[in-house]
Amino acid sequence: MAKGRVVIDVERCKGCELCIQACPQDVLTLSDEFNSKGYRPVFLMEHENECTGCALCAVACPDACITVYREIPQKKARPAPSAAAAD
Amino acid sequence: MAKGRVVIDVERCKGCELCIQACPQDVLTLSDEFNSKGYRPVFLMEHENECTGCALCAVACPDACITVYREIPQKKARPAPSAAAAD
Amino acid sequence: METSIIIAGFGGQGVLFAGQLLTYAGMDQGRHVTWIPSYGPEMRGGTANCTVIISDDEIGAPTVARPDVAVALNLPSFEKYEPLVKPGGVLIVNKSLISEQSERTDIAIVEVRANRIAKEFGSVKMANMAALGALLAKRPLFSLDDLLQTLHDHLPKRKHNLLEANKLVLQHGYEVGMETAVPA
Amino acid sequence: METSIIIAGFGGQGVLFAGQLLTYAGMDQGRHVTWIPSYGPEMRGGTANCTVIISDDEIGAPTVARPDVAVALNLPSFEKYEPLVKPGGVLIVNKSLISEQSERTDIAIVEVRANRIAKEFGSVKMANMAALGALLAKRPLFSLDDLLQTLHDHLPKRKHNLLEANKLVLQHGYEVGMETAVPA
Amino acid sequence: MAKELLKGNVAIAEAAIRAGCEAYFGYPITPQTELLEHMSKRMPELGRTFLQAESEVAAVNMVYGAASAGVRVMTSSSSPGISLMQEGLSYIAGSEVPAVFVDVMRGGPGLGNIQPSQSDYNQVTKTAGHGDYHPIVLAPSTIQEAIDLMVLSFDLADKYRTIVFMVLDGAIGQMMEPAELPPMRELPTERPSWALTGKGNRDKNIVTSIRLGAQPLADFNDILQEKLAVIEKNELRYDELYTDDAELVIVAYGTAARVAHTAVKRLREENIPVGLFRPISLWPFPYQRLGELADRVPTFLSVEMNAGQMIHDVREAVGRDVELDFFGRPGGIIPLPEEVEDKVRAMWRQQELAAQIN
Amino acid sequence: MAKELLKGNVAIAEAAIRAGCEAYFGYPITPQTELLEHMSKRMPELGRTFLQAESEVAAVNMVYGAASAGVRVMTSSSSPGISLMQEGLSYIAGSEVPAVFVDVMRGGPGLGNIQPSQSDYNQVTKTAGHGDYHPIVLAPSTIQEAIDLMVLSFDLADKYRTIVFMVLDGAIGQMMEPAELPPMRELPTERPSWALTGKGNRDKNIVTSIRLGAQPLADFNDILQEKLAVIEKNELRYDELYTDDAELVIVAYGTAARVAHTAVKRLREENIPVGLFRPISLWPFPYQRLGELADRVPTFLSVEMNAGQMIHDVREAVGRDVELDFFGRPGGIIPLPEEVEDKVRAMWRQQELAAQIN
Amino acid sequence: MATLAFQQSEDKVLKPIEKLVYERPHALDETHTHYCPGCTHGIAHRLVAEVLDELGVQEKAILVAPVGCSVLAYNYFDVDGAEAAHGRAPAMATGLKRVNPDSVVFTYQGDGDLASIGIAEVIHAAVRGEKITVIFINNAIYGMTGGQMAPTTIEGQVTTSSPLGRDVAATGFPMHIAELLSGLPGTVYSVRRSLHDTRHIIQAKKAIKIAFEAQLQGLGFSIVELLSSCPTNWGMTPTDALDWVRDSMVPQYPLGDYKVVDELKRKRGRK
Amino acid sequence: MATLAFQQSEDKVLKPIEKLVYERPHALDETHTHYCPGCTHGIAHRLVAEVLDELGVQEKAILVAPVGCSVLAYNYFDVDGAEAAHGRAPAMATGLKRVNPDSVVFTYQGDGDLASIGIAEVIHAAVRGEKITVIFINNAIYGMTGGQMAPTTIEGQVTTSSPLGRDVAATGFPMHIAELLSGLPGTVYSVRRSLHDTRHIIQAKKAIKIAFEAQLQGLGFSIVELLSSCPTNWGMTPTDALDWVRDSMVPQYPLGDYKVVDELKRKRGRK
Ligand SMILES: Cc1ncc(C[n+]2csc(CCOP(=O)(O)OP(=O)(O)O)c2C)c(N)n1
Ligand SMILES: Cc1ncc(C[n+]2csc(CCOP(=O)(O)OP(=O)(O)O)c2C)c(N)n1
Ligand code: SF4
Ligand code: SF4
Ligand code: SF4
Ligand code: SF4
Ligand code: SF4
Ligand code: SF4
Ligand SMILES: [Mg+2]
Ligand SMILES: [Mg+2]
Repeated sequence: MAKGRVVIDVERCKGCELCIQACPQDVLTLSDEFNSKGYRPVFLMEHENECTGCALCAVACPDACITVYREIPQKKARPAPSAAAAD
Repeated sequence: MAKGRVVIDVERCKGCELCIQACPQDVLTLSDEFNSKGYRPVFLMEHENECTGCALCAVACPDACITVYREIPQKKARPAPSAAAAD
Repeated sequence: METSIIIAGFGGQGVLFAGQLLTYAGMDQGRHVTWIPSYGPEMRGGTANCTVIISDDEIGAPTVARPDVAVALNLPSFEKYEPLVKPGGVLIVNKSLISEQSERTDIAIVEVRANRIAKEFGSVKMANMAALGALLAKRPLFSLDDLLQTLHDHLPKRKHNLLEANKLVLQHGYEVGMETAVPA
Repeated sequence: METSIIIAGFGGQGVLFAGQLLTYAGMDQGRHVTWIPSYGPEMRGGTANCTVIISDDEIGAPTVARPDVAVALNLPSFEKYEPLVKPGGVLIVNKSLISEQSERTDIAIVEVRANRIAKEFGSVKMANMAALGALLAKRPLFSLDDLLQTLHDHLPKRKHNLLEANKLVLQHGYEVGMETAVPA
Repeated sequence: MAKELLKGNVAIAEAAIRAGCEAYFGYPITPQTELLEHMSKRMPELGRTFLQAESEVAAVNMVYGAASAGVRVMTSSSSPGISLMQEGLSYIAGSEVPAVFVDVMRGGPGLGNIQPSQSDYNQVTKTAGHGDYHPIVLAPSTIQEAIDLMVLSFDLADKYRTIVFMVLDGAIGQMMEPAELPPMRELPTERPSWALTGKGNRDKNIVTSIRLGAQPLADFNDILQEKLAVIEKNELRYDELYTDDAELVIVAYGTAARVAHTAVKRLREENIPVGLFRPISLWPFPYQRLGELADRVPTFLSVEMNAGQMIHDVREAVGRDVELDFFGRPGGIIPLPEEVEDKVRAMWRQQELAAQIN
Repeated sequence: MAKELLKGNVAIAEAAIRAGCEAYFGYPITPQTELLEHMSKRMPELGRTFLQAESEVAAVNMVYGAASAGVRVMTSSSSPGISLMQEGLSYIAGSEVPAVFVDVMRGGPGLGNIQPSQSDYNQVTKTAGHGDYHPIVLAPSTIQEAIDLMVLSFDLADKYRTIVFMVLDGAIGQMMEPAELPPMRELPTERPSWALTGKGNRDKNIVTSIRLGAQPLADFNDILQEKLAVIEKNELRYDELYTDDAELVIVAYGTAARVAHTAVKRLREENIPVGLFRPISLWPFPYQRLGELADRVPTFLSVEMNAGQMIHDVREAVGRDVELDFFGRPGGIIPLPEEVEDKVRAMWRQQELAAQIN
Repeated sequence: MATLAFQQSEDKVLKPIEKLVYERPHALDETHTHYCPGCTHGIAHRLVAEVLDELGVQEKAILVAPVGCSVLAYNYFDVDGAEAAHGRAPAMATGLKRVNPDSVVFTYQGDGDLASIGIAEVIHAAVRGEKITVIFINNAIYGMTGGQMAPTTIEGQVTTSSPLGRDVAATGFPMHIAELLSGLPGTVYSVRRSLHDTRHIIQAKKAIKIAFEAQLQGLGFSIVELLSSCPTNWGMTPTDALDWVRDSMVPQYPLGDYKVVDELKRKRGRK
Repeated sequence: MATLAFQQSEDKVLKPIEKLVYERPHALDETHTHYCPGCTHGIAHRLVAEVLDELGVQEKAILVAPVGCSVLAYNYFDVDGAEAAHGRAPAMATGLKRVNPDSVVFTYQGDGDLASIGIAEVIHAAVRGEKITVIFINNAIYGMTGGQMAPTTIEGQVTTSSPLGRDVAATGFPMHIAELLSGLPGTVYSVRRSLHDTRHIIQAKKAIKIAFEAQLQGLGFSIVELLSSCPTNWGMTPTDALDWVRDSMVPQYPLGDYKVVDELKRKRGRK
């Protein structure tokens, strides 16, 4: 399985859950907190780490707040310096 | 052939000739005179006397100015007192 | 000086063109002119008329209640305009279609067999020209030659073959007009 | 005597109903009343508010620039109306959603944890009632009992199972209001 | 019946029903949609006609149809929708069938917004559509008055075979006030003699606005103008407050009049001799009464929720020699009493100053 | 160029083309159809846009579209068609794109007839559609003036980004007079900066009439009103005849003014001191100049081809203290000079009588 | 103008052994029409009147006339009549029918009126299955205003607003109304007929009758499109104009039944 | 209201071995939309923007927005934009396109806007084969005015103006716009798609692309009808609303290609 990652524009997100519904990996969930518009935005449960970068969440999102990345499968893969890990 | 007769409302007639065109017996023609509206109305050339009362002229007339009669074929036909003849 | 002319008849009698011809002639002579038609659904098979004004001054109202000159090419027009012509005015009557006679004595009346004259020279469609000729005879707004020139200038090119015939009809009408005696 | 009240919050916080309840209560007490909502597309997910006027006389303008009483159920409402309350007026602040504090000393301010109180008695949807209770404590337009009666009379029948809970929330809000000291 | 707390739009709809409205055709538009929605619920219940039209153009022509059948019929809309009805209105006027329109005005021009406004004053009073006529235009300023005028609208429409408009702004449509609804009227069992119902045994009836000849149309217009003159005489309605001793009179209608009312009461407390003149019928406009006031009052102020439309009628009424000023908020803003007060105070100071100088 | 004998409708169409009209959208209606027909022939010849719209509603919105693209665009219609354009007009006004309209008015209300009339005075001058604005309204009374004002219409529309209406009655549309057409203008090679053409490398442009908030719409209206005030100052147009010493002034425009002109000339021959005031811009209306006249002239007469519409503006201008009477023929009748003369004579006798008594 | 010498008066000719084969329908008024000579508007009027007579519904019929040459149609029928705004007849008819459910309401509309400015109203009347009957006169032109292009003007046809002939690329394609409306579920009967000769006229009448029957049975919206002539604006004699209908219009506008709901088919079958 | 603690900022995460799989299309503006949470108007916007990006026509695109919830659509696209009167977008687009023949003009319209008040304008744009593209949002309701019945409201559906559920006998039958417009010769592409799940969203985008290609090739009028949701006025959660689209709307409004002219089929084939 490819490994992917999504970035949510949380201020734009309205917490409609359509991406959650669309995600085949079930790795998206609503935040408990509100954004400044009063919505609870979605976030990627990074600890699950099973996002495939399939972008179906982005396809479903009415507010175009999801950017999707996918790791490039490399012959000689060296472990990527993960930004999340550096966090 | 049945024998028929048509009566034209000459004041209503606009001389469009559609009845003339429609008549299979060719017994209608335009008058040389004008009616009060300035039209030359149609009349039945009675001397031809070949009207069958088929009413196609009436079917074609845009101004509903034609009344059509047909003689009733009678077993014991006695010669009808023709109005035209009486004229 | 301002002259108002109403020309009236059935649609198809060339009423509007006759009016335009007068208007062009007036314009070509440097006068102020207006031409205005009646318009409307009643044109459909009904009567048509137009009002022409030829004036030395700027023209105000383009319509008139009582014309100086009326040209009646058919009976309804005669009935309508005969009583309206201003005293001292001119009424041209198309005798070919109008058997009634005016009893007015305060206007100049010219009866002209316009249809017949026109037919003589080729086509009944030129009846309007016969009437115009008669008009000019009684109200010389401009010379017959001027009108002929205008006809030449404004008749569509494709109709120039008819010029000569029109000219003759005009002239004939003019003569009828000249010959008609006018009541005091 | 005329009292103007603005109740404001998110759509869904029961702002309009809270206003209507006050209006009904005023009417039931024989006073003149008006209720007017803000309306428009900005309602969609945005804020809602309504203005209630309760008066002994005929009421002219149904909207006010500066209310006698404001109830702010969320932060944007607080920010908008806190500065506008008339000196000597009352501001009810839903402390559950508004952490900011007013620095005004010329009005009575009641901070009430409306969401929490409402939740305690069953549903956060009754936060509006907690705020109304606090309002009545500081501006006794009518007695709490009168308001309860009005609630009983105007709450749709199918919601009467919620009457008791609403009553408790109102009372609780009222107590918070009574306990809040008012600056001179 | 006792007073109930009623929302303007709903109260109007229910009042129309009780006044005997048998058919409603309309198209949704804020801020009058609750009126249509109330009709959609109530009319079928009562076995009457409710139909959501495909557009305001269709709605006005459906109204025209039902009106031609001699039933009490109405529609409601808001400014852009009323613009779309102009042709149909003119046809209805030209055929003299009775019909009732409610216009809950909003901010313009164009799509503008849906906030309360008085932007249609000209469009409804000056001649709705082409040709020479005026609908009767009534402008309530409370919900009770809206109810009462709604009933009156149907009666006047029938009486004069004319269009009656009730115009209000979004504020009156949206607000709630205690008011009393009229009792439910019985529906008439017969249609008027001119109504289209199928000719049966009588001669055929025709409803049309065509008069192809100039003279027939002129004659019709003369008759129409005579009727309008009668209406102008009989159907003037207005209200006055403190005008007896006022030296400055505010002219305002609808919500603007309510705002002015508050301002006037407060200004009187300051001893500023201000009064309020409130036209209730915008057409016919009370020119004469305002003229009488102008004989005595030196200063007028037109307060409107627009950029100044009625002010032209006020000017026509009061003449050139009195002071006439304007205070208005176009674009969907309800003016505040304080703003009106400030304006009046400034005018009053000016006037006192002028008085001192003279 | 030399004078030609031109029919009003055709002259106007050709003048528009020469003024740089790049697009025409319209729907046939008597008595302006020759205008559309001329466009249908000429515009494609010139590689410009002609489209017969499916209705006047579509036509005005096509105009709105082409105007948004920054080209010179026009439509033409007659009274019922103009009624159907009211919503679109209001949108165009609300988005401040320039557009030109020709209204060849006919008799109303309703279908009425197709005879010459001035039945749309209110509908075009008072605010075309809902909201607070006025199009510039120009009223020619000769064909030459129609040509000149047609060219001016496009220039004013562009200059102020506004709607310009040229209104005439069927008589001017149908009549022929000698007149001179202007030379053919070059079309501009660039579109205005605000025009919708595809954003290319610039920031996007938006053409809209929405301002959802009350304050933004109020602000827009304030800007609009300021613009209208500038137009009121700059674009007043009128004509006077014998007004210097007149003691009775006729106010009339269009064909009515021509009729009045004839009447005035004849009445002067009778030594009746009558003058003619002819507004050319109906909006802005020359209130002030008429007011100045009213300072001196005791009696006015409004002559219109309707039942009395402009007379309200005249009254507003001249005040309550002068005599103001009306002579009009609604329904498609062109009044006769004789009728106007009779009216004036009667008024004059009255006035002389009054002078004797006082 | 001389009046006629050979006036044939009824009284002279009534003979007991003759039967009346055709007479002017009762549902027509006595008023003379203003139509041009040979204009098929007159034929369409007559057919409708004959059908009203045959169905015995003259007394409950209400006509809604359009704006177009038939603007005065209410003068020519002896039934209650209204005059709608241009294109809005179906909306007006809706208002009339909704409050007069027992009446027989029909509109009579030209192609400019129905297909151009009034397409919205007729479509929505059909969408609603409004129980009205529409008689639609397709003469490929705006007759009344003097011969401008209509939505039904055929490709290449010269009109006063398509002086070089209709260019479909710029001005659009001829509209097929009977087909278009047949696609709407509220439509129960939508057919096209022609008036270009007696055979077709007789067929047209049959269709008109079914269309009214559909209304009488409360089934829904019915429309009969009639290919018609406008000799005046086409610049033809009446007879040439009918030939043009046959030769140029019929190929463009195929005659036929585009929708006949089963209930109507069954009824027809039983007869 | 607390702001978020877990803001994921771009800079922290850009890694060379990752590729960008999906990003917000350039043809969308940065402005946040005012649409309700989960409203599919947003999805439709995004798809159109993606297509404009892919075709490289953002710079020559002109949007004509409707009156309806998407009234402010011009704020959300980064293209030239106009706001039409209710229902008149196709007429306005016609005006724009005729004088800007090289631009890409599209309308975006709701079902109240297009199918109800604006049916005449869209039909005539199609009749003329106007070279514009129409994106038609069918959400079976009037969203903006608070949930009244639309021409596309399905039988029995409760709305604020059909409180007992739509009674088709009284109020008419649901309108099938893609089918209706496919019958007009000027239409070169007319299809219906749905936005109720990702598979259908992807199909919808393909259709939108073809519709724009039809315009770019100058073929004629193209329209894509999109079955959409209005969670707010339907009183459902966004996800339930999509289920309702699938379960109640799709059966009423069959998805499919109602018209694809050969030129477009060939083009598609070659790709
Ligand atoms: C709103 C409006 N627009 C335009 C007209 C002008 N007009 C009158 S009839 C007509 C067209 C008539 O054509 P059609 O419907 O085909 O009927 P026909 O005369 O051919 O029978 C037009 C455009 C009008 N009266 N009203
Ligand atoms: C002439 C006119 N009539 C009515 C309205 C009110 N109105 C605004 S949006 C709308 C309907 C919108 O519904 P739809 O087109 O389905 O769009 P949605 O909101 O569902 O996306 C209506 C009736 C208006 N603005 N203008
Ligand atoms: S990219 Fe695919 S797997 Fe990752 S969150 Fe989105 S839908 Fe889920
Ligand atoms: S689909 Fe978009 S708006 Fe909805 S919850 Fe997911 S990220 Fe947020
Ligand atoms: S009835 Fe038949 S035969 Fe007789 S005139 Fe008429 S068409 Fe000819
Ligand atoms: S068809 Fe009728 S109108 Fe025409 S010529 Fe024959 S009788 Fe006369
Ligand atoms: S103009 Fe044409 S459609 Fe009209 S009456 Fe004459 S022939 Fe018939
Ligand atoms: S009301 Fe409906 S259509 Fe409008 S934004 Fe909200 S969910 Fe979308
Ligand atoms: Mg036609
Ligand atoms: Mg919708």
